[in-house]
Amino acid sequence: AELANIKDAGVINIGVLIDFPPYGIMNENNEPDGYDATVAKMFADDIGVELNLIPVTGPNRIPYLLSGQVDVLVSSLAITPARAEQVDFSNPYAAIRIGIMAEADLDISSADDLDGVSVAVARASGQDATITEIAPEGTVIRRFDDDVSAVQALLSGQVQAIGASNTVMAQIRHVAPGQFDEKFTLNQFRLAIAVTPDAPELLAYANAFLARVTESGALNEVHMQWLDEPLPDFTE
Amino acid sequence: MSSQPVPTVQLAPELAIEMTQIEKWYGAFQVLHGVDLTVAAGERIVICGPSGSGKSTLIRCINQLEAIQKGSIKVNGTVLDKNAKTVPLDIGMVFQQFNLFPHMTVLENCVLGPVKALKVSKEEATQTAREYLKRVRIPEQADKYPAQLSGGQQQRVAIARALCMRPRIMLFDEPTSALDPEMVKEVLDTMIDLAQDGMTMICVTHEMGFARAVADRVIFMDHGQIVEENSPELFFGNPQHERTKNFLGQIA
Amino acid sequence: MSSQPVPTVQLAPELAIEMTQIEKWYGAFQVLHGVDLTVAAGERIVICGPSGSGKSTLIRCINQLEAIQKGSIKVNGTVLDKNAKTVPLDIGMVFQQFNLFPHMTVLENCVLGPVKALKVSKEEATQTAREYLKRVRIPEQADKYPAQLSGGQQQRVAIARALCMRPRIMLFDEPTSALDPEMVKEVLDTMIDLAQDGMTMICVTHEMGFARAVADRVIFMDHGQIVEENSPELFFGNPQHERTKNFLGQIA
Amino acid sequence: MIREFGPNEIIYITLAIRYTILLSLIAFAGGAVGGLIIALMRVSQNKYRRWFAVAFIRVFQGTPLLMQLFLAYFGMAILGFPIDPWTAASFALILHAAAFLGEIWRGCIEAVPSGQHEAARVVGLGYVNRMRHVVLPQAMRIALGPTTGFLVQLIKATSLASIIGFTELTRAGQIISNATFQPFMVISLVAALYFVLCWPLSKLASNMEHKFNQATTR
Amino acid sequence: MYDFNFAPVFDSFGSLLVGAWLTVQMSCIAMVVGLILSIFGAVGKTSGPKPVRIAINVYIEVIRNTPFLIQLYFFFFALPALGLRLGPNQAALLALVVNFGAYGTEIMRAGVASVGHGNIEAAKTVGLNFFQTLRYVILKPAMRAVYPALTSQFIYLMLASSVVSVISATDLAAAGNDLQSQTFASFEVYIVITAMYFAMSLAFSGVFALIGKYAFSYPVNR
Ligand SMILES: Nc1ncnc2c1ncn2[C@@H]1O[C@H](COP(=O)(O)OP(=O)(O)OP(=O)(O)O)[C@@H](O)[C@H]1O
Ligand SMILES: Nc1ncnc2c1ncn2[C@@H]1O[C@H](COP(=O)(O)OP(=O)(O)OP(=O)(O)O)[C@@H](O)[C@H]1O
Ligand SMILES: [Mg+2]
Ligand SMILES: [Mg+2]
Repeated sequence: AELANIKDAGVINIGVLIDFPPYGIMNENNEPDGYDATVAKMFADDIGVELNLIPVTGPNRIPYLLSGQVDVLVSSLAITPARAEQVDFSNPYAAIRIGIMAEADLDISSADDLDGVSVAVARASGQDATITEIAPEGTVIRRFDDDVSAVQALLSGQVQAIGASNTVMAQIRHVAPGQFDEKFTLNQFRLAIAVTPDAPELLAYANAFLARVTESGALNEVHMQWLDEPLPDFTE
Repeated sequence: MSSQPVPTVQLAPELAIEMTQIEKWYGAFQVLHGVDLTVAAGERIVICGPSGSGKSTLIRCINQLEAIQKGSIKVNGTVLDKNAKTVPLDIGMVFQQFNLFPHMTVLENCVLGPVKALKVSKEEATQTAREYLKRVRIPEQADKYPAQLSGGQQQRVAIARALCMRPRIMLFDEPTSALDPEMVKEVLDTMIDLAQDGMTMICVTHEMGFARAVADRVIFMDHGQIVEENSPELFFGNPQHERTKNFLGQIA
Repeated sequence: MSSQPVPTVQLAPELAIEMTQIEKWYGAFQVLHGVDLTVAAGERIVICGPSGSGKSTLIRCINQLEAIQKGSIKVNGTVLDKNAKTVPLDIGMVFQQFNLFPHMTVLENCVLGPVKALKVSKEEATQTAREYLKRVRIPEQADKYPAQLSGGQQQRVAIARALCMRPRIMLFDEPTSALDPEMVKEVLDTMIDLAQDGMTMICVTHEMGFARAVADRVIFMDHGQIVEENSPELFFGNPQHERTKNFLGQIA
Repeated sequence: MIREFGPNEIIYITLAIRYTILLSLIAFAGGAVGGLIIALMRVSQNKYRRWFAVAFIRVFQGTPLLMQLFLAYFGMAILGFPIDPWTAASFALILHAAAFLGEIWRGCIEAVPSGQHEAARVVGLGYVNRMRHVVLPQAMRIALGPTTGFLVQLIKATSLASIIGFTELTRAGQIISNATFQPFMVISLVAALYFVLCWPLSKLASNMEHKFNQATTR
Repeated sequence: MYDFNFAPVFDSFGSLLVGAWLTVQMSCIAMVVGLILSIFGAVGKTSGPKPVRIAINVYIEVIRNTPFLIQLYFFFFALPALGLRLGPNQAALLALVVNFGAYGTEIMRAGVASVGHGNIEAAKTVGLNFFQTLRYVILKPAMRAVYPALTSQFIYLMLASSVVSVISATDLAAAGNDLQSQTFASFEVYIVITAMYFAMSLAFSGVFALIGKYAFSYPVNR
């Protein structure tokens, strides 16, 4: 919906993930929370409307946006050219690094080494897109509905490797210390707010909002709170 | 009321059923070939004949359970509408397989028609039902379910249920052939009893004892036609047609 | 071969069936109360009696369809094992409801037992089956399915199927009571025909004509006991027991 | 950031059962009404009604419920009729249930012997009275078993509503397993909860079928 | 209003066909194997010794009262811990077999029960043993009696198999999901695969009607 409609309605529907810690989680009160939700909150306050957080999943978040069930996605959506044909991206508000993690004794160091290796990814994620693009013909890509299933496939030995974000890789190290290590970095993704293509004013507003909170340091503070590190520099 | 004409005394016996040139097909198969049958009020008719000869079909046509393709049927002077969806209410019917409603008690079976179709009050219908159950000699079974009764008792409930509609004509389709030998007698006794009341009765049966005892006329059907028609004495004593002789020879 | 003893000529008539003090319960309900019955080879017995008196149960015990709790049964001189899971192969049985296999043609029905149980070759079994079908006068129905036959024809197939096993004893449980009057005759004729062959036959039936024509002995059962036992002439002409008289009065 | 799998998580998953139950109830209540209509149309004398019923049953039995849910929610919205998830889920589940129940009940209505219809006509009952007093009560007895059996399938099928954002039992399990990385604990709990919900119904269904069989085989 | 654009879907239609073919294969194998399982299950449950009956009952109750999705997770993620590692398609197939077996057992049991006791007694009187009776006398009429129930359970199974993509099996729904994540043309993809499922269930209904007509076409009374 366009900015004016949102202001008229007095409420904004924002889609967030709840199964992608720490960007999107379900908190102790069983409400959506995390870095994305906090940014969404700031955004709604900035417009001056009430916030309605709607949990979405990786595979269904774009249908949610395109069908108008949410006005905006702040759901760790990575900017990719294919997606940019469907939705409009704002300037980035976070960045994520995705890499390949595999059994410690597996000898791989680049995409070419993935030949003959089975790799789990979360379907419709940035790592899915990247691996599909760069992995050699012989790579067996196993797509699961979410990160936890992909991780489970790795832990249970159903796959040899996983394509995942740095935060997910941290969790793997936590549950299975020493068993797996990160082999190489696949890609850097910049995460952005997404709106439908027919809402240029909303998009412009989102960019202005991000500029403001970056300038004031508020966004950095939130990033520190959830990720324990400062907001990366997106200009590079 | 007084303006209505006083009914004239009828000279000829009133006709209960008049069937003229009935033809009936199941798809391409013709079951009835131009059957004519006239039944006077109060007359008692037995129909017999080999299996598949069209006996059931004939009596099912009388109460509109089957549509006919040609000919006409008059019941108590009124021509039946070929497209009618309901059956004539003054005809009662008793089936070979009883067809009692298994989810209702005997009394409920008897009361359903009068209350829903004749709009009789529940009390009145119940009272009538109890009378007829007494009549068929099972008043004490009123609150049982059909499955709790013997075959003979079930068939007597079916008769009572039909009577509760106070029909002027009763049709019976082999009412005893689904029964054990011992129970046949119970049901036949009930029917003979009814016959004494002067009710119009058409009965498909092979029970010669019954035919001899109550029938005014016996009709023999074969291949969808009435082949022979006579008083019971002459019919059994001196059958005319070869086919009838054969048939009687076999069921004896 | 020559070392085996030469079979001795039997002086007393060979016994086909010897039942001694049979007792049978269904749960707590006793159906048979110490029944004794001896049938000579070639003898033809008719069993009658009211519904529920245990007629079916008695003959089902003979071919092990029901287990007995007390007493013993000898068939052709061999004592039946109470725990056997299979039925004795030299006893054929014809049921009231025919029980033909609906998914097989008439011929397949007849051939199944001989081929699978007796290990006869398919050709031989087929030939035998065709002979018996001729015998029961329906050779032309061999390739039809049971549902395409009349009741009388179905029952004759059932008889042929039993005969194909070449049994020495045939049991019939009310083989005609599920039939239309006309078809009863067909089946009875077939059975009378078989009786002329000298096959041992035990038949539960209420067909007096049949009993008169072929039975060597008529047995009347009531409440799980054999009440009366006599030649057909004496049984029908001069019944001894009150219960028998009553019963005959009602089925007549 | 990893949550422990503790009492809070167990409560969260267990409470999600209310959506499963609510969705099942909606589907069943709506499906019962729709199914009765479809069943009656399916046995109707009027051939257009029969055709409609057949087409309806074919379509909704012939496509996955998952796709029906997706198209009802997102599809309606992109066609310009945005609807909330409750409406969409109710729509899809009710149509799904109506198709299945319609087909089950048609069989039960047809299982009532034609002699019953005839006897009812002979005592003068019209269509409505015949259905209401004679046919449907008997069909209902036959239907109880298979209907309860279908209800069990329906309860499990409501898990597909998570695709349009319902945090019912299955989805709650996924969320917690994502947060705790303890999928086995979560799956066992979810399976146990479904079992607790469904098993009594299955038992009921088989008991009733058993009873009915005994009643009909004398 | 949304602009429908089916071009990317039809460009990759081949991948959907590959997925559909796998769905057909898995469903058919699951049906055949599951049916054999059902027949033995039904016989075991009707006339097996008590421990067998109890085991079959537990199997049926557990499978029928838990979601298929959870059964899938179990076969894919938990079986490796027990030493059996199956690929995603194999695990999906096994789950389908086990699932169909449970429903099929109950259906076949009704079929076996519908074969008149008289027929079984008649089989005894012509000397057939237990297995011969089962094979020659019971099986065909039993299958005929429950054929509609079996075929609709099969269609239900085929449609339910659309969730096997959660364990990365590569069926039609998975092919659709992958295509969707590449093109983001979600609605177009969903519409097309829904139509494909519909076509498959119609085709199967047709095939079953044909099989029924030839395999179970003997005439019956009434
Ligand atoms: N619904 C039907 N469709 C086609 N043919 C039928 C139908 N009902 C009866 N018939 C045929 O019509 C003929 C007459 O049937 P009907 O039931 O009237 O015979 P019936 O004289 O009553 O025989 P029975 O003594 O066996 O009851 C039979 O050949 C039968 O096969
Ligand atoms: N499986 C069973 N369980 C309990 N009681 C049974 C069973 N089978 C038969 N009975 C009872 O055993 C008694 C004898 O039955 P049986 O069938 O032998 O009688 P019958 O003389 O053949 O009667 P009919 O002429 O009706 O065939 C009956 O009272 C019947 O109710
Ligand atoms: Mg008739
Ligand atoms: Mg008997």
